[in-house]
Amino acid sequence: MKGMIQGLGVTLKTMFSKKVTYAYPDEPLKMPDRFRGIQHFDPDKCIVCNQCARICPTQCITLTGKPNPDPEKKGKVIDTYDINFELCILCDLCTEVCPTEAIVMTNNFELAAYSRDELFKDREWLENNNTNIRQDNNNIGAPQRGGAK
Amino acid sequence: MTKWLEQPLSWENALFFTAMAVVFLLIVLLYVVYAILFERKVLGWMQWRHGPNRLGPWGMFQTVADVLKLLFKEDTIPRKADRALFIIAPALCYAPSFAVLAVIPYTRELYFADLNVAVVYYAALSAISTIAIVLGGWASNNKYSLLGGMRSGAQMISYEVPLVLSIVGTVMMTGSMNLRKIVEAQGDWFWQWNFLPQIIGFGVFLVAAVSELNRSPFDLPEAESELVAGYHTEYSGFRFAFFMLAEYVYMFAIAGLASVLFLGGWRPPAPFLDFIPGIVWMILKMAFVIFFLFWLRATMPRVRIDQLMGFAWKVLLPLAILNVFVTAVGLELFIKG
Amino acid sequence: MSEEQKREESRPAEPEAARREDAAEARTGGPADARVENAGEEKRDEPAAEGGRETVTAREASGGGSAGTEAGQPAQPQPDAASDQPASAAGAEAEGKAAPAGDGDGARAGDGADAGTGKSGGEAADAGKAAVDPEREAKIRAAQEARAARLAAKAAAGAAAGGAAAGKDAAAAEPKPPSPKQPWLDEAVELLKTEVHPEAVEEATINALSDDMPTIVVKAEHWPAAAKLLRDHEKLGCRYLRNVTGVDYETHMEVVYFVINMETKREYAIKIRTDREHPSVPSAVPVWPGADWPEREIYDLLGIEFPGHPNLRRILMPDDWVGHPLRKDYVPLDPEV
Amino acid sequence: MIRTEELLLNVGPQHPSTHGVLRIVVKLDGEVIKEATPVIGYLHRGTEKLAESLNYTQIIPYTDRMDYLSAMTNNYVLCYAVEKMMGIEVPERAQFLRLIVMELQRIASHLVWWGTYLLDLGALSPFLFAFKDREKIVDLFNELCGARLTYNYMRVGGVKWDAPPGWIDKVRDFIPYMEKQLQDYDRLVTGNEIFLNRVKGIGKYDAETAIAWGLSGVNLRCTGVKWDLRKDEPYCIYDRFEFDVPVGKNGDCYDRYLLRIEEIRQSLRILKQAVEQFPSSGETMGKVPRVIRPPEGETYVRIEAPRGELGCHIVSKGKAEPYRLKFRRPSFNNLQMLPKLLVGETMSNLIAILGGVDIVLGEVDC
Repeated sequence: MKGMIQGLGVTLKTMFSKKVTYAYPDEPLKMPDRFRGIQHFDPDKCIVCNQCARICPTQCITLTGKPNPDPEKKGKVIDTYDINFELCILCDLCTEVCPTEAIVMTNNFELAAYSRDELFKDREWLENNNTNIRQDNNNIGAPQRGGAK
Repeated sequence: MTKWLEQPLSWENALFFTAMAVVFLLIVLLYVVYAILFERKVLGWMQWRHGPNRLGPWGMFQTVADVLKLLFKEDTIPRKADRALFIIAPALCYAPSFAVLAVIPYTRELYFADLNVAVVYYAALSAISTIAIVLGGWASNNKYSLLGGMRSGAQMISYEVPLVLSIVGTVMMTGSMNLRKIVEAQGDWFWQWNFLPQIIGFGVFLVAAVSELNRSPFDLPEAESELVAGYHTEYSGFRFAFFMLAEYVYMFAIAGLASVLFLGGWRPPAPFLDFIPGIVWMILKMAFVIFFLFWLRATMPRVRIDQLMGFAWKVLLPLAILNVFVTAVGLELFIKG
Repeated sequence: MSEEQKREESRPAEPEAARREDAAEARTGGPADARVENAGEEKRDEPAAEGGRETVTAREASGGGSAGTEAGQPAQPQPDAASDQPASAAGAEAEGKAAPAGDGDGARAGDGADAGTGKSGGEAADAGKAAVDPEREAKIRAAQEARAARLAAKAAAGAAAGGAAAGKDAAAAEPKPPSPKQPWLDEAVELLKTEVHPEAVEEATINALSDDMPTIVVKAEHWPAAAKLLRDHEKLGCRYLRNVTGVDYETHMEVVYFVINMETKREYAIKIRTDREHPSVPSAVPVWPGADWPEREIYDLLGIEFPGHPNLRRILMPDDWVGHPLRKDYVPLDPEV
Repeated sequence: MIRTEELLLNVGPQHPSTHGVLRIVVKLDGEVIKEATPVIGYLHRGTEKLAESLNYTQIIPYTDRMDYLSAMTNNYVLCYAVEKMMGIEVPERAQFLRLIVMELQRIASHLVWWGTYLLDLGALSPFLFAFKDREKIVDLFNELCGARLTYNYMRVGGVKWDAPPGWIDKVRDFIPYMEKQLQDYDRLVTGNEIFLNRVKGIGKYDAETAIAWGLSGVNLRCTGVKWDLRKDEPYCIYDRFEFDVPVGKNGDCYDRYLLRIEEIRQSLRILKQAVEQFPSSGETMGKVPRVIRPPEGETYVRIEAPRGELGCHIVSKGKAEPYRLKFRRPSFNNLQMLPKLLVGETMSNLIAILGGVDIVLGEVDC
């Protein structure tokens, strides 16, 4: 009988103590800086090195580059860049290997959609998903920081 | 109500009684709506969270929304179910629970029937609900509900006995089975109420009542983790609401009985407090008993079926009989001697 | 580094067309699967070498691939640049073959190339380009020769680095002091020879990569007796079977049992080899009941029969599944996964 | 004569208390179970087949999803195997971070087990208590590596993220907080008589059967066998901390319950020492070659995951992808003993025993 009464005591004590739940839909949830949310893409930094597409475990990044429009500059400029968020597992490997931090994680995570094709985010959508971008990207995988080719 | 009851039956006082019954039904439905909300809020508070608070201020319209939802939901009848029994079961379960409320005296004058066999009346009617639950379990032609129905049948029957036996002590003390007389026989000060001399009876009554309601430590029939949902697995829509309604109205009845039999009904805990009308005290005591049921539900794990049975016959029954014996000896020594 | 990358990247657009029509006419039935699979892999590495990063094993793998030697047998020092010609030719043809869907594990690698796991994809296009653009080829071959030279030097120095000890256990073990677990190994081999059967043991080595785990290769038909001995002999007493793994080495299948004696922490890895056509290893369930499900999993995923197993059924795959997924030559149901 | 038939009942795969998509076909005679055959494979994602065409950094996110309640230990076992094959030296600070993170993960995993086990037995509140405290650990992980469940935190040769400023102090304050909560748990549940006779003497087996069936973790230690890989085959830097391995006596559900609660206390003890000796500065990534290519050969490493001995057997052909990658999953081996335990038990005992064994279906099906 003693155990039961102790148990009742604990629940009664909890009844009067401060609640721990937060009202998520009303107040937006503040995530720590390193939180891996939906990616933000900055096309001018991208050198079309294909690293992110190569490292992605679920192969959900598809990108195509085109030769640089103004003649004197060498190299390529990104043309289309889309991530298929049906497959993306937000594992942050793409931002890890990107040498120029063109692809960066943001802190917002609302990805609910009514139809599957809304989950194909194209370049321009990723570009203006620029709210609360992550500061510290720590791309240890990037070539200049000894990352894997 | 006394003078209305003494008059010979005539058209207008029959009409008056039906009106009173309808008003009382609405009050009880209102009670059920806010008891469900109160239970979910209390459970929430006891689990570090707020409970429903999105519909209306503090979630007031939550249960109203649930009831409306159940109204609009399509209540399906499984194809191979026994249609007639499937339809009757919820009604058969709800009707006795409302009939039982007539016999409980809420204040000195406010009561609906002044039976001198009130206790037996209660026991008889609540047995009909047991049959309805077993019927529901069998009729929905689903393994899980069959198991749930069997279990609840066995549980109800084996807990009916200690429930009634625990009341015998009080009845012996007051010498009558009429609930109004039992309340009047209790003293003015709260320690003169029946629960102190009848402490064993009160304990056995509470445990048996919790099991009679199929609630927390004894909620075998709708043990979610084992039988998915017990006897009302196949019920949906308003038929399911009937089963829920029956459970909460029985809780109302048990709370009423407990406060009348053991906690001094409408009597104030101390004589100088009697300027507050009796109905307030009655409501307070019933609220306390109902809160205790919620409190148990938040804390206790479920008892296993064989332990449940063993507990009824091997522990509660002997205790109840012991209580009767002790009361008899007590009466003999103190009152008569 | 990045400008070279640009150079290499600038070419993928044009060869796209070249590669597609390659794929069409190169859709041969494909010689022995192993060949395709080897070529697929070898293609993956050859471009990796070309990508300007020197890697230890890339040369070995491509040398091994084109010479069609045992994949398992560690490739000896590489043939000189002469083999380069067939390698790049094989590269082009293989890369063509990699494009067709649904062609064995190679396809898996090929899909990798197509769907732009990129690295090999980018290089594959590059190799295709070399076939079309002769003056580029000279520059690539020069780069490869330089790399081969550097590689040979590195391989020679490799032994000391430990990491590159690769398969040559025996050579590496001499310079190091005989590992502390050597006596355990000899003792077990001794016991197996005397108690079970003179040639029960095919091979006995110390696996340097896994904390000098004594590894014994036992013949399949002596395995039940050896298992009983391992468990019951008071010196060995390995009563705890910790893991059972099935490995498909393309030339043969292998089941590895890891057993340990908890008190003396004496641990063995027992390997049993069977051929690929109808692989069968006597079950260890009579000795260690714990082998029941792991063996069923190996049967389900690799198709190795376990005579003596109480109920050998599929465990992970649906019962009507065709084929064994973990085999190297397994044709996946829908290739574009 | 009344002819009674046996009732064939499907417990699962969609069932509130099978901890995932496990289906048990139970042959019932009344309430007593005659025969139970578990059916698994509903969550089989073919991780081992996928791993054969991914390089090692890409496999790590897949290991998170194997035992989704203790992703850190899965990450660790893969990195540990590759590091052992390539002989990579993991720097001091990374070792400490890995140890702290794994012990926090063990506490979080035991909390989830505690909450759901009590929910199976009918008590509603403990589940919320457990998740309230687990939320604190998950927030710590969220600050450290950016995710709440699938962390993808460890890399071959070290860890990806260094501890943010103030993180270690948060871990330090978590320890006394958790100890206080454990007293609440004991008062709420451990003494409760209804809980005791629901759990005492149920699902009993002795040390001999446990060893023969290859059980590991708490399921093995509850029978009195003192076998904890953190002590018997020390890995990471476990040998620097002293903690004791709780061992049960009579191998029933109640012993398993007590052991897991005791293990939470021991983990807190380790954490306390680890936070004290935490190096103030240092590298978090060891010297790792550009492309990770373990030398040809095979290795089998094993660690003590919250559910038992988690092993990783890699066969490598010297390429960037493993030739064959096999995980020895503790829940898979612990589950195969279930049919033996269930014969003759009642339905509610089935739920109590299944909860006591603490399996996670993501790991069983892998």
